[in-house]
Amino acid sequence: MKSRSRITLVSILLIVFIAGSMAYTAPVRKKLAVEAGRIITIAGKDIKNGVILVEDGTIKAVGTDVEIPWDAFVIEAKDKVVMPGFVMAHTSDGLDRANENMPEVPFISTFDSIDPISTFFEDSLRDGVVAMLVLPGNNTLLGGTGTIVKPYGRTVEAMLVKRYAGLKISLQPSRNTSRMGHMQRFRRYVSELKDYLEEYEQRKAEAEEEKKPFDEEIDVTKQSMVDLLNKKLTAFIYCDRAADVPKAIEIQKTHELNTVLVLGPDCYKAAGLIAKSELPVILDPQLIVWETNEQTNEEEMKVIPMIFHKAGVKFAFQTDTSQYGRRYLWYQAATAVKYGMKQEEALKSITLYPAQFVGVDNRLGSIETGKEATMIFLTGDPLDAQSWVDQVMIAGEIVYERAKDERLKKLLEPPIKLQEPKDTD
Amino acid sequence: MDSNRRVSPIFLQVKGMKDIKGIFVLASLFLLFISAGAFSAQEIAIKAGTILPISDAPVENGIILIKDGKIAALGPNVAIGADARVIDAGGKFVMPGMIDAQSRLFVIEGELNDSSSIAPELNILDGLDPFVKEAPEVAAQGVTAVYISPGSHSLIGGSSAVLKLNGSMDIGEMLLKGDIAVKAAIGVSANNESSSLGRLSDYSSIRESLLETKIYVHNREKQAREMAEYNKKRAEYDKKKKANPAEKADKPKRPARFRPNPTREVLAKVLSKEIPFQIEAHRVTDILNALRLADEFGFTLILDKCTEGYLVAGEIARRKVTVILGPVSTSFIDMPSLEYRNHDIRNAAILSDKGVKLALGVSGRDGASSKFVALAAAMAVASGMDRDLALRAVTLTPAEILGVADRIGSLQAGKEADIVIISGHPLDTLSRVEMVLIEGKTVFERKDQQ
Amino acid sequence: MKKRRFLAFLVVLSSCFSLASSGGEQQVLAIRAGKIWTVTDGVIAGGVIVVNNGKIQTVSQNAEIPEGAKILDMPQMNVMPGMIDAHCHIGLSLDIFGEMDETVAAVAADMQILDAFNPQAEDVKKALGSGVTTIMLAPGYKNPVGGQPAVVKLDTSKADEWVLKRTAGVEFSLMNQALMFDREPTSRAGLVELLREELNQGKAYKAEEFNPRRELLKRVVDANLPAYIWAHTVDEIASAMAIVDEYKLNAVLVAAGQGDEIADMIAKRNLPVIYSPLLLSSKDKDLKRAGRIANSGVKLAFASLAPKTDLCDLRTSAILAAKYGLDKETALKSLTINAAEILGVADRLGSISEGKDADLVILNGEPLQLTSSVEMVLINGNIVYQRQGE
Amino acid sequence: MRNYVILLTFLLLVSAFVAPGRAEVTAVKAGKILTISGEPITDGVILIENGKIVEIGTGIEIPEDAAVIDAGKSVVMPGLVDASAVQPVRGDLNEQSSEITPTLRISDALDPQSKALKRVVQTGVTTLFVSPGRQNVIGGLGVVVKPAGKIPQQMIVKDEAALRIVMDLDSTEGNRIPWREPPINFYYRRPGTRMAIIWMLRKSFFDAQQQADTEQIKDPNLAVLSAALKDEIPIHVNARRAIVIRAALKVADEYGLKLILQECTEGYKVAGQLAERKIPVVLGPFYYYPGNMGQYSEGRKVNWNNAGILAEAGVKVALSSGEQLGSIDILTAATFAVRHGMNPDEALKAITITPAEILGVSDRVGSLEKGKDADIIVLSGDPLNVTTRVERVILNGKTVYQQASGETL
Repeated sequence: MKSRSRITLVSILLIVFIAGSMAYTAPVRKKLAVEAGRIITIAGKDIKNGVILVEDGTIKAVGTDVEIPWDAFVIEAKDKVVMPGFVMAHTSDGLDRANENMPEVPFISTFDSIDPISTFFEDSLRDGVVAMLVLPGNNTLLGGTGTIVKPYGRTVEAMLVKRYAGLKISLQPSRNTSRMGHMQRFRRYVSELKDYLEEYEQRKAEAEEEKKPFDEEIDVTKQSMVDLLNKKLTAFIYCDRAADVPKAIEIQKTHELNTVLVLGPDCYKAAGLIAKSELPVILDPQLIVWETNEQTNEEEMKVIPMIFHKAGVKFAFQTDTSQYGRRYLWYQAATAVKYGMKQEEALKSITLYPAQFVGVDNRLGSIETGKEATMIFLTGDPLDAQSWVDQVMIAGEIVYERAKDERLKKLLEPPIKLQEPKDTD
Repeated sequence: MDSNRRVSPIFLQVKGMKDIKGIFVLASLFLLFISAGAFSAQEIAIKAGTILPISDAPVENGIILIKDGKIAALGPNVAIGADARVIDAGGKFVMPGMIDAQSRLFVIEGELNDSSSIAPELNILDGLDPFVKEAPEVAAQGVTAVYISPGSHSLIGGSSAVLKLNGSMDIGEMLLKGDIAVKAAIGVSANNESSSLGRLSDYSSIRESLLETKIYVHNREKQAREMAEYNKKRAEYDKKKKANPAEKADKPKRPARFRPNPTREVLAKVLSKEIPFQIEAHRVTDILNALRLADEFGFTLILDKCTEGYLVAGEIARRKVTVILGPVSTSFIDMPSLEYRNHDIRNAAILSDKGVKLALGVSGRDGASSKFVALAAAMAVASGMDRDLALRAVTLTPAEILGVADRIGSLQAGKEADIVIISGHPLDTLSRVEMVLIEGKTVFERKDQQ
Repeated sequence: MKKRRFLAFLVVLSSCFSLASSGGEQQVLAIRAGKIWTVTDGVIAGGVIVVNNGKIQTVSQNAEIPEGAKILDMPQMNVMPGMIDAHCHIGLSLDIFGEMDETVAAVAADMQILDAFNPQAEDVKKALGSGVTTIMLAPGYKNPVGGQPAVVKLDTSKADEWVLKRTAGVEFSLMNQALMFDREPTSRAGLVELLREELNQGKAYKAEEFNPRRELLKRVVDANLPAYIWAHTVDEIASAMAIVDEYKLNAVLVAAGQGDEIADMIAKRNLPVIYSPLLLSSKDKDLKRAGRIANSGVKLAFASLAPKTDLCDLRTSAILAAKYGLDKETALKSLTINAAEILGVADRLGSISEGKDADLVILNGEPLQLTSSVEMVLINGNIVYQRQGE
Repeated sequence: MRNYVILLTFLLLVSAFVAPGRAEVTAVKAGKILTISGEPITDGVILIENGKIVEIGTGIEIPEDAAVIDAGKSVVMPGLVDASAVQPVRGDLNEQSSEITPTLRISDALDPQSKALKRVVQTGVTTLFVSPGRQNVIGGLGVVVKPAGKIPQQMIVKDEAALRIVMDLDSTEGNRIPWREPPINFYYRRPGTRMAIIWMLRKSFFDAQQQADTEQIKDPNLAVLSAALKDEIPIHVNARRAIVIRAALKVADEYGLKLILQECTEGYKVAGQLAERKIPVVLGPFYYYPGNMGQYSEGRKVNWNNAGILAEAGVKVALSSGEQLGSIDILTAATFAVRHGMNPDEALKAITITPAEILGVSDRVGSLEKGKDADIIVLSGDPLNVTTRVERVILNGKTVYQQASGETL
């Protein structure tokens, strides 16, 4: 407890400090020109010694032969690698609690629970993440709706990218229930919802018939599920184990939902089914699972991203804080590359693909003319453990500078040399 | 055989795939190809030393002809097409694939029941994991179909299903028939403690829910009548209106909408004999209670487990109630357990002698133990059951009890070609399964390790 | 087939009457059977066994039948030696949650299982019907040092002579089940440490200091009393072997489920194995293990661990093992002579040969046919079980 | 394909076990050999005989009967040494019946079939230090093992390699103070505070000292302790927070013990002292905010560069997996240590030779030198790159793991 409050205090100060410093170092300029040593556009080929022209926070031009207007403010990054910021397509961090106790609460929203000063956002910014979809956790059948935020801003409103994005469905049965009951619960909810809509339409029809004014609104507790059924929302369906995947696909088919599958580590067994269904996928943070070979009794390493890659499935990575590598999106991508995935593809699944899955690819996910000027400046190759995020630009505004990152200094430099107490006895 | 196991799932995945990496297709097709006879299109002829059709008398040196997954002809002299693939099982036995009527295969540990005690609307298919590894081992012992029903920790656990072990990893592909029966359990205690009061409450709460269902059905019909009434009136009203809008006519009132209740709907099917009611009962009292319920509500009763059945064999026989009996030996379950206190290995023998129609199940500790079906039958024989009946009790009888006898359970023209080729008589435990076909596809072929 | 059984039944019936009339004692009995499975020297087709005063006098193709001998004539039947269950817990009248271990103290060396045995118990009578004539009555595996198993014959009618060995050895357990969260030991390392301590004490025991427990352990350390060591998985067996090497014990492995992984080492130390019931496992991999162990030269016997599995399934274990790679002869031996040798009663039991006890099982089919059922059981030449015809 | 691969690996493993006696020569050719002890060798060859390295360097002629493993352009380095590895043990890691169990040998409980071993070897670890769990003040004797062998006796490199002492609060876990109830089981008589932990430590060493002064020792526990007093058995002390580390140093001074510190989350605060006293440290797993990390919540004041700072100050630093089996292997741990400021060479030493020295087995493992065990790993590239993978693991001259193409599917 004590420590957390201390951390939060520090981070408040820090954010205030950063924000303050921003205020005069890098005011939002109309015209910007980034001179980068290497630009990883994701959209197309990498560009050596290119220029990115930014106007009012959107990219006007990218290339080597872009001539810089006289009035543009030039950002020197000749020794840097510039690429679009990372996007988290699914996370439940940054909330006080991820799950509600009730099994069916589609009406709640993470928007009301996101904690702007949670260190998670600060860390994410430091690690080059520029947008994340915060969804409820995996323990609730109908968990609620999500919120897309950027990890920068003092209030949720300031952080907001999209308020009403995605609805979380979890097929993992909650304690002392079974998968049978869980599925039945879901079916019953939907059938009751459809009954409700039918009656609603009926009442509406009657009202029209009798030329009465009809002002009845749809029940707020059902609204989000209704939106899900008419494709206004995307369903993020969590599959705990491979056995849940067929059911998720069945749900998607029967109700024709926009669906993204959020997979547990066991789901690689169903890679074929998923490929057939052509649904987008968010992999579990654990990318390597071990399986005992029945014949030889040996342990075999299963590299999940490779299995899906070979099956032709389009996926995005996610992170968790349980292990220090895993909490970096770039590390997840690097792991995939380690076992034979192409670097371009790996990078796509931490930038463009997640942006597509959460529906912000019109703004984020790549460096293209017309997209938002949101990019990160790296000291080296993105998948090299030795390279750091040096600067982060969100919509043409530099919101993070490593040189001014007090926390990072604290975490890396030795404590101020004070006289170590000598034992006196 | 390995390739065989792996192939079929890949194949199933490939089938529907639109944009697929060419290599992937080729590779899997190639694998498919080497797993010979996987094409059901081709005509297959099995020359057998002894055919045990189960439905009829054994045929010596007979031939079974298979066309697109079904048995086309069977007998001592059947004409074999020129292009037919001939499997020579000379000197070997050929029999229909066996059925484990009390299987736990594909079941996810601890998920045979939900928390609620009366839950007939649940479906076992939602609780299965098709990705388990045991299935091929079981198929390799000549078991081609398993019957899986919910557990005994709920009074009414949900509906059951019969799956085929055709090596698929898609429940849909494996499913032979769903909603076979609604599973209930009387006097089975989760934690080995049992009281006569507990039994009473079990019995009465099942009875109560059946009674409520009767009421529910009554209301549903009443409402349906009202609705029809309303529609008629409404039609007239509309006609009038159309005729002359000016005329004053009072608009009929729409009756309250009827909310169908899934729980009751299922039990209604049971009462109308659409679905049999499978009641697990061990002790005499429980068995008698089950019979009493059947007498009162007239549903089709299947007695499950029926451990002390031999003590009331007459009662069971008199009512022509079918029985899925198991385990034959207490070695299959964890002893000492209260329900099995008076277990007697002669149970099957006595019941069948009394003329009860019974199927033998393994009801083992785990999924893989479904492979012991033939073993269970042999045990029953050792304790006095008739050989033919015992063999029938793991093939045709279960198929009949579960209502899938039109498709599996015996070797007859028109039935699905789920066929097992064995080196010796199936009841001789030491004889080895040589080959297993399901709907004409080879799912197992023995490669000699020695 | 029914007819055959009925016939046999008649024969049996008649003969019993005659036996009964003359009390069965001091009585010469001749059994003429279709097949005699002597185990030690092959199968005799259509042979005769002459039993005199409870012992087998002669067994051969054409032994002449002495005057006044009662004759059991059953040409359809197979005769085999009474089966020996090398480890079971029957007759202890366990209730539902019954325990066969005194788990209060980790070391219960001086407890004799026979004191808890009820010769009149229901399951003892049942056991006879399964063709088992001799059992090793053993405590369970929940104590590091479990107590003293006994070898008894199941013909408990006569008060004397059915107990072959009151103290057949000492039971040790290196299984994880011997660990308890609130009793020493709680860890595998602690378990091994504890056994060392006990054995060291045994070693150090001097005759003048009177201490039955340590005296017993001394006998174990001096290897004149066998140690029956429960060990299932590889690490358990490994620690067992370590202990055996350290103290030069005369040991027998009980359970030894995964023994096949290191079968060669077990064979090298020629440790016999009392294998747990095959029906407890259902994976092909596990079912093959028993065969692998025996085929690498380890002496194998089977246990039913009844009531954990039905005593009838002692034979099932052997048959399953044979199905999964054990050769038939060894399978049959493991039910009879091997078990007798492991339990140290081979001089009296385990085969049909001159001079041995007339403990015979008569089946209506071959012993390794699961479908063949036990028609009659004799112990010391007395019929103690016969199957009712219907 | 996969079956084939399985078969292959299986055969390799079999070959790893059969007939270690015969003297067949194996030669490993590699583009780059990191010997750790000396300079890197480019295009070098390693000759292996009877599981030992007999030749290493450039321009060595390979006997024609030798089996040649051509690693091509790959990088070859000594097998990694994990000085605080996951325990391949089933069940409880501590004997809970007492909090002082010096005689407990974890080697008695090793499980050769353990999945953990089979996995860890695939991450390039060829030598592990396995010690009793964290829940006793004096837990018992640890053992150095190699992850190959069918029974423990075949795995052990050095038994009784160190005595485990835990001064962190873990050793109070699960303990209850009897309160308004009779103390029915032994969880009631174990320490509940750090005061008690340290007191028990003092007491047991005091007793040992007393005994040692008198005649030969009866109590086997005290025998072990006095052996430790005489520096015959090294002592591993778990201490995360600076205050605990200082306490450990105090006790060490009182009894003249030579310590090896484990975890040392706040070691950077006392780097000077540790360097001064030449106390080596085995750093545990690295966390961002141990505050959220359950049992690691001690030592919240992390410094990501803990390893770097300690090494800078001249402390002998080993990086370990902290008795955990995660997807993060110690090679990656070293990589991240470098990211946070450790010197690359130091980092590589910290997972090879340094732990070997700390465990006292540097005569056999930890570097590629003539006469040492042929524990070699072949890497696809620079060891300190996260996209580098372990291609092959050679243990005692036998390939025990090979990363075949397409294995990942």
